[in-house]
Amino acid sequence: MNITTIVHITGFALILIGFWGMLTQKNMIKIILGLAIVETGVQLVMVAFGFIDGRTAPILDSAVELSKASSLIVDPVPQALVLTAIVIGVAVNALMLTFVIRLYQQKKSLSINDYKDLKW
Amino acid sequence: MTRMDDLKKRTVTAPDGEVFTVDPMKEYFCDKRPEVQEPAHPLLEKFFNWARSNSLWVLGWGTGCGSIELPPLTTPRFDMFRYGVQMRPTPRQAGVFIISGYLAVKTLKRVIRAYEQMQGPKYIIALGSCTINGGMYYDSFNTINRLDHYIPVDVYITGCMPRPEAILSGFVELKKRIRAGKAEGANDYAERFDWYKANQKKVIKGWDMPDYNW
Amino acid sequence: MIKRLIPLLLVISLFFILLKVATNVAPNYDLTGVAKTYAEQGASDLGAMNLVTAIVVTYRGLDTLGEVTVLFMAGTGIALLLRRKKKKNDSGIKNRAASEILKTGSKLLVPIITMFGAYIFINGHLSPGGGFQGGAAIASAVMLMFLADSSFKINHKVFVLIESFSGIFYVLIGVLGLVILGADNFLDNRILPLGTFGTILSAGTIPLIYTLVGLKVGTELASILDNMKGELE
Amino acid sequence: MVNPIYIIAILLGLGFLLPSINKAGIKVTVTIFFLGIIAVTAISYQWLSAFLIDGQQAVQIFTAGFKPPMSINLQMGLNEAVLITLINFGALLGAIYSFKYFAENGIQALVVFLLFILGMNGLVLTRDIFNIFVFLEITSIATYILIGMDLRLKSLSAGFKYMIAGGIASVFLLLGIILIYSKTGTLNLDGMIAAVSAAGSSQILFVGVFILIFSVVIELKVFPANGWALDVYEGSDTGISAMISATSATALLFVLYKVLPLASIDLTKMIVIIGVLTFVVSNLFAIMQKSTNRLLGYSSIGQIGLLVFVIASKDILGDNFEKIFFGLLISHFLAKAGLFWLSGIVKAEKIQDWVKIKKHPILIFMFGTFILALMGFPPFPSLAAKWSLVMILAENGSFLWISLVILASILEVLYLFRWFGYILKLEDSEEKVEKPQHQLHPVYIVTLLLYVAGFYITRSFDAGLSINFIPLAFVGILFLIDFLPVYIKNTLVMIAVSYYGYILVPGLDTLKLIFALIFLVGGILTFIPGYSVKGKRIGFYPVAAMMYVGLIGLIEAETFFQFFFAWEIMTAGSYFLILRGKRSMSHALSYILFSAGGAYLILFGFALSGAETGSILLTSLSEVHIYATMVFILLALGFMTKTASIGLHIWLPGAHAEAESDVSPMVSAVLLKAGVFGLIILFIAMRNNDVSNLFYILGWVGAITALLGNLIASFQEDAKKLLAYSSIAQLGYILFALAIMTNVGWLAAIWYSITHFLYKALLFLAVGAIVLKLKTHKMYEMGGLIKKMPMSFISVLIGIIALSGVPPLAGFGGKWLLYNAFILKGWYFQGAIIAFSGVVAFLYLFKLIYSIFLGPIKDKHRKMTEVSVWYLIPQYLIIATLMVLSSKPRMILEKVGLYFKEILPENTVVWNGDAASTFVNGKLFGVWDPFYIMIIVCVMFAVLLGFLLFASRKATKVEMFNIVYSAERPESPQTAHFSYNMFSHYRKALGFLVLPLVTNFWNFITDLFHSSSDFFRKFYNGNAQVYIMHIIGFVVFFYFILNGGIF
Amino acid sequence: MELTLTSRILYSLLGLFIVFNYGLLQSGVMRKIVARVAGRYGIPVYQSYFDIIKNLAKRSQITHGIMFYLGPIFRLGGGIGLFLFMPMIFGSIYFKNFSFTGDIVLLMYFQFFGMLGMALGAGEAGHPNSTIGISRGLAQFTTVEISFTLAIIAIAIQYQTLSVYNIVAAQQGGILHWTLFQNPVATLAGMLSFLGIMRHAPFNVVMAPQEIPIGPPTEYHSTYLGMLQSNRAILHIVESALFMNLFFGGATNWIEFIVKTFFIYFTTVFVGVVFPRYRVDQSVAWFVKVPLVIGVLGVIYATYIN
Repeated sequence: MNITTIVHITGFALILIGFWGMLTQKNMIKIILGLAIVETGVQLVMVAFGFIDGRTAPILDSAVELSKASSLIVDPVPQALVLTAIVIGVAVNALMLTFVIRLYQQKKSLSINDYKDLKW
Repeated sequence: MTRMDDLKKRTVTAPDGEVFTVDPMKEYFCDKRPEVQEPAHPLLEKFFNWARSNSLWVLGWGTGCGSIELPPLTTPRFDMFRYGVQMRPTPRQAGVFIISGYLAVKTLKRVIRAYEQMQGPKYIIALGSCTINGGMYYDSFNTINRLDHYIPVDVYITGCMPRPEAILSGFVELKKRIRAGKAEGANDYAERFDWYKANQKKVIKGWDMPDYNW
Repeated sequence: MIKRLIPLLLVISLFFILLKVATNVAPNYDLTGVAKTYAEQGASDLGAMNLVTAIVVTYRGLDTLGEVTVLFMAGTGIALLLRRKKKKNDSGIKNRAASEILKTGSKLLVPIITMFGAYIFINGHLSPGGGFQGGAAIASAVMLMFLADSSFKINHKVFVLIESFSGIFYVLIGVLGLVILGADNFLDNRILPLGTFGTILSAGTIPLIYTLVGLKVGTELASILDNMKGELE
Repeated sequence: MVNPIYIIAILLGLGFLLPSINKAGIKVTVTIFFLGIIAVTAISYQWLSAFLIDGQQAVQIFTAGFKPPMSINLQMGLNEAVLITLINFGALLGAIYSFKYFAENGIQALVVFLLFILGMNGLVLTRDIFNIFVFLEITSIATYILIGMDLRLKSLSAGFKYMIAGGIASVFLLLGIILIYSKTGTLNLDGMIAAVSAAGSSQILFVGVFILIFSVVIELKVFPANGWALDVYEGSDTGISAMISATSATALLFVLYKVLPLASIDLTKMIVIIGVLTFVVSNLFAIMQKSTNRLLGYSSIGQIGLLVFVIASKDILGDNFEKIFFGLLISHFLAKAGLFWLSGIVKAEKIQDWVKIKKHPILIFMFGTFILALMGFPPFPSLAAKWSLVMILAENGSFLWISLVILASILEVLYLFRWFGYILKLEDSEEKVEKPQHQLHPVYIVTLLLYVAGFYITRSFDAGLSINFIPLAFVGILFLIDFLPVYIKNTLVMIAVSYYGYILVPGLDTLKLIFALIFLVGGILTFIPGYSVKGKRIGFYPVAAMMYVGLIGLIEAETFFQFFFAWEIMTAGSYFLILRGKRSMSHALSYILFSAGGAYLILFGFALSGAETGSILLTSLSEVHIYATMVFILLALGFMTKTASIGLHIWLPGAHAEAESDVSPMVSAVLLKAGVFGLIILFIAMRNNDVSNLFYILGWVGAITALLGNLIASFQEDAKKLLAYSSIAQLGYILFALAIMTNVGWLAAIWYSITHFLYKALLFLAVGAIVLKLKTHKMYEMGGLIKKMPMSFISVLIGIIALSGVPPLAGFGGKWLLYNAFILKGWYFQGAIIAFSGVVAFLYLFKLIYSIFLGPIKDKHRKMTEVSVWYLIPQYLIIATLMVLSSKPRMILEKVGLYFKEILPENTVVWNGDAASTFVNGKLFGVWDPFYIMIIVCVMFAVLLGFLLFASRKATKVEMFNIVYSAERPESPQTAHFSYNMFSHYRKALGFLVLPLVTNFWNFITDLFHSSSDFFRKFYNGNAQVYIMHIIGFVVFFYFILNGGIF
Repeated sequence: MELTLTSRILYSLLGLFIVFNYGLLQSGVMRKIVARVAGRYGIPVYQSYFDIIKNLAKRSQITHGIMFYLGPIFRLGGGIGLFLFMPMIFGSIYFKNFSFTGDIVLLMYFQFFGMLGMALGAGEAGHPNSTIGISRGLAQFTTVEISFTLAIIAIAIQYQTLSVYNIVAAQQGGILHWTLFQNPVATLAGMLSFLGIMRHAPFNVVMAPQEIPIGPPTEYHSTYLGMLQSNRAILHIVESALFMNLFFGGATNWIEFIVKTFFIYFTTVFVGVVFPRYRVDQSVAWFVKVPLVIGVLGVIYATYIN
């Protein structure tokens, strides 16, 4: 059980927990939180995929010899991707919460079951 | 709408919205008077009369109780067919009208209509006493007493009721009259049309027909 | 029962999908593909110590531009969605004043946090961090001020201007790459000299871009906070 | 060339700029906003023209000065250029449509819209998988904001549902990206595709690719993970819905196109299934839909499903993929955008409320254009695309897909045309339609573009090159000059038809000549009554001309595609014509449903044939052997829907009866012959293809059609319905005669075609004119009109004598030929049925002429006058023709016989003078001397008439009640008119033959579809959480199928 | 040897004269026979002459309109036309009439010529009973035609021709060559339809004198009626002759013609006095049962022996 596996499993578990929350919680904010948990899980998994046991961060400072950099650092790409993913996730979550605020103002309810006017 | 109203003037709307009046009495019926039909050339007329006398088509309509005596005529015992007498169901084709017995005013109206719809030359055989003087109904309020005041009769057959034999002899008598060229009832009706009409209108209350039924 | 059963079934099914991934993950032992190229050439190509920054700002600069756009758009959208009616009645509920500790603490901390944020984005190419992180730190300073002082208002005009122009400059820097270096050099950091590896003024436009991003993110997040903090109706 | 990066730069730069120049005022902002969009549109158009005109090669644009996989690269090729031009132009129009709405909501809306465009451009251009994710998020977030910004409950809840779904899709996408990256080490699409195909089987890749592609598919709103999407379409502002349906769907489709090469064959097949399923199910659910925008949403999703199917079938479609994809996409794009915009202008919640545009011909025209384009009617691009799609699918033996695509297309026809029917036929509402100019202009433009695109795209198909667009252009001109008074347009149309005939006729062989004459002469004759109409008769001439263009196109057609193209034009034109009738809504709908169904069967048949022989010529049908039976059945069924054979006939009576008075002869006498023409083409081509059993069956079908048609006609009270059923029966004769497949049989068929054209046109013109004048169809409400309309009476008299087959008129020729044909063929019992039904015709013919003209005249008709002279002129022209043909049929029949002699040498007719005779083993079989018979009958008639007139010269003319009525008189004209239920005794004896089994069957089918639609659409119960379940369930379900089990 | 047109017309008129008189007399004789069977003396055999002359000699006349004329004209035209298009005497160039202009199909459809005209004329008369009669007549006639068609198809199969003249020719050479013996089933079907065509009892509900006073000709009288009667005389003989030609070997001289047509026509009279009248729906249904089956069997038989 190395650290990658632990992070992987944590990530997957968060994904499942998040989905469980999304599927069972009626409160819209909780559903958004569920989605946020899923996102976090995915982000963890992403980072874990770039991780190599025993290596250092992809910063070529004094700890890393430039010529051997490729054998000393972990994969920088997933980290770059996660950065983007996090920012986008934040944006979406903020927007979703905004929608919830506006919805709540109209119906004074946070239950997802109360917003079924559009159907069939 | 009662039957009387059927012939009253009415306002109708055409499909294109035009509103106009319809007068059924004028527009549904031909209101022309009958005319005297001149016989053909005497020789030809004789030939025609011979044929007419041998082809007597009787309107199959029993107007009164006497009509009970007509069906036996078609049986083997009397067999009127051998004289060229046949029944026709429609006045258009019939030449002989048998008024069989008493004639109620109500029936008279129909008789007149049927008679007028027959094509000339046409003949009328009046059957039984009632057609002559009203018979046992002479004082009835709704039975006519004398038929030839209303339509021209060619042959009267007396009796109450006359036997089929008597009717057969009536046919023979009619044949003789036809051959002699005396059976011109249709022309008589046309000539004295006003007189007949007046008589008819006298007894028929609420005359709601055109004056002549073609 | 059934209401729980279906989610359960679905989550179990998802579990099996993820299980398949988990059981097949082989630990990496070496860098492969593009990562290896980055590791080998990144420093010499772009002159940035922080490879993640190199990737974020230059190699995958278009992503970052998009990212900034997303955040900008989220801010704009939230402003749009939470827009207030023109006639605002100020005589509404008075917010309860913050505690003395918070007030004092914030006065102490806000400048430090802001400075720290600025440090993060200015040093983005040298050390962990960058425009987004720095921006977020600055925004947290603004948030602290909101918490400390209920009547605190940000200067919208200034914020908007900062937001706009940092964005525009970012785009312009990208376009400068096209103008100076050629059709394939959008967002190339090499329109400025790469400088000495490992110093602040190195890695071409990366520090500049990260500064702009930092400003932009900071103001945007702050605006979002401002919009979401209430006072509706 | 302007670097496409500038598109991104401009949009982004302006997006960032706009908030800061808020102070400058809304006008400046909006101007800048539009300038930006125009600029990017111009850039994309510049690229498009470079590719199209200068033949430029696709270019790669790198960023940051590095080559992929190190940096992100963009690709600009023809496909991309087309798409971004489409998207940017669509967005420009959308912006024009919506800018006021945006401005009302604040300057931010403009910014978001710019970034929305940016996102879509990026999606199309980028070749980097993670970049796709970023642009996808930009597009999605922009969409969320645009949906929610008006702050209505509807749009907010729809937006929220969309966000949840989008959020799930994006986490799946991220997961997929990282899984694939972990195995391939690159994010560049091209590198990834190469690496995936090189990697062989890897479980992680398997899951990664699956999740990646399914996340894109979910974004594409496929069934069943699309409940949220419908709510979005319904809940959002129409301008936004238009953008979602048109532009962003286009960009997303292209994303699918880009990532699909990653997929394994099995996964691709799965996408194929999902696409078709979406197309079918969406259209099925749509048929019960009443809400305008939701209906459009269903339709959108259906169309996108079809496009997903096309993309996933790319390998099968090969070289034609682009044309098919763009053909369908452009139709969908323009039409759906147009429809949503129109919906926003009309502001009608329910589709029934659209009736308020009834008074606005331009809106109706545009609406019609859009729905026709959606369904794939000519001349729109989707026709050629669908055509090619089916052709290629058939080549690959994908018959199931073809069937499903056809089924869904028919459902689409059902709800779209029903909607169109509502517009034209429901009770007019008082509501006014406001027509804001800035909103209308985009709709005008897309309408125009649809035609332009139709022309160019149809011509880009090999098959489309041969289409003659000039007549269609004439139809277009007619639409433009529709404001002119009737007599000008009428004259113009007649001149055009004559001129077309003048240039067309000399080059035709006998068979085509006959049908060309039927169509052209029929056209001219049936246009003459048009002069009697006052006013403008908006919409009549273009659609009538359209029908005739289609008919003539059939004559000219050499290839399958030309034929099909003409067939669809004709169908559409005739549908609009029929729809003009007062109570024709449901009948026109069933007409178009059957016609469309028939057309699709024809398409299927042609496709099968093409698949086997590889040829596109109509004559190549003769080379079909493997699929001969199928091809024959499909084509025959297709044509028989038009000829209304029994079982497929239920559309005809209503359609023909409820059409306008001068339209009935067009559709009955002329249009039905199109089906006959098709059958003849089919039979000629496939006579030697071992389908003789089918001919035998068709013979029976024809006979039974004839019998039942005539029987049902006898029980009609509606004059035009009676004639319509009579047409069914007459077409039954023709089918029977054709199926005999001997020379004399075909002579009979041709003769019937000609004479039926003449006498049915005559009867429909005469009866139609009377119906028009009397304002009733019911025969028992007519009566006695002979005195008021003697000219019409003579027409009808000649018509019924000709129809009944009584010598000496032309109808007898048909009977005689038919008897000879079926006895020589040995089809005795079918023949007996035909003979019997010929006699049954007397029942309704008598009823027709008696009930209308004889008997007592009704009071309200007493002042009736003769019908318009414009109706009488064609009638008497027809009578003259009939008389000539009756006495001298050799003129035509001999040529026809010779023409068919090479094809069908059996049982020819030998001519001797005017006499026709048939021979068996050298011995005389049958003989017919029409001229002699005509002379004898005429002389006899003249002598007897003379005698009678002399004998009854003194006859008294009497009136209608001078009848012996048991020495009474009738109460009213009605009592003396024995018309209603005239053949009750016949019904008592033979009524069991005319039980409405077929109608019940089709009712059952439609009920089945409607009730299943109503039942299954409850699946979308409006709860966002349930939608989440749908999405996850959708993913796991297909995952397990693909995986072949849980592990 | 071919006749000139003029002489063909003259011979045809002569034939028509013979048929007309024979028809008048024959109907007298038939009625006489019926009367005698009933124990009556009966009408004179020449009664029909009186009736026709009388009708033509009627002095007054009405008309319901121009179509009213068409009834008698078409009716009589139909009878005469049928006569003209039918070969009367086989082997005689004089009484072949104009049969070369058409075949059995022409004759079948020419039957409708009269019916149609009568229907129109009666319709113009405006009497509802006429129309009722017409509707019944047409309805009944449709089903009558089924077995007739089947019988004709059987004959056409058997003799490989539709030409009546050739059909007769094929039956020459002895009594056993008649269709009656060659295909008794088809003959039976044909004769059953003949009952319907002649409209004697049990198929005379069309006229139904007691119910809808004689149906179609209700309004016809005088000259019109005379023409109708003339047609009746001609038509009875011509229809009988048609069946004679089809099933009973035709006739080579007038004697044979008279004998055969007499007996053929007599069958209808015979059936008529034995069976009571059907309602129209009953007769329609009856014709699609028994004669239809027999007709089908006849066709099958003809196919089989051919």
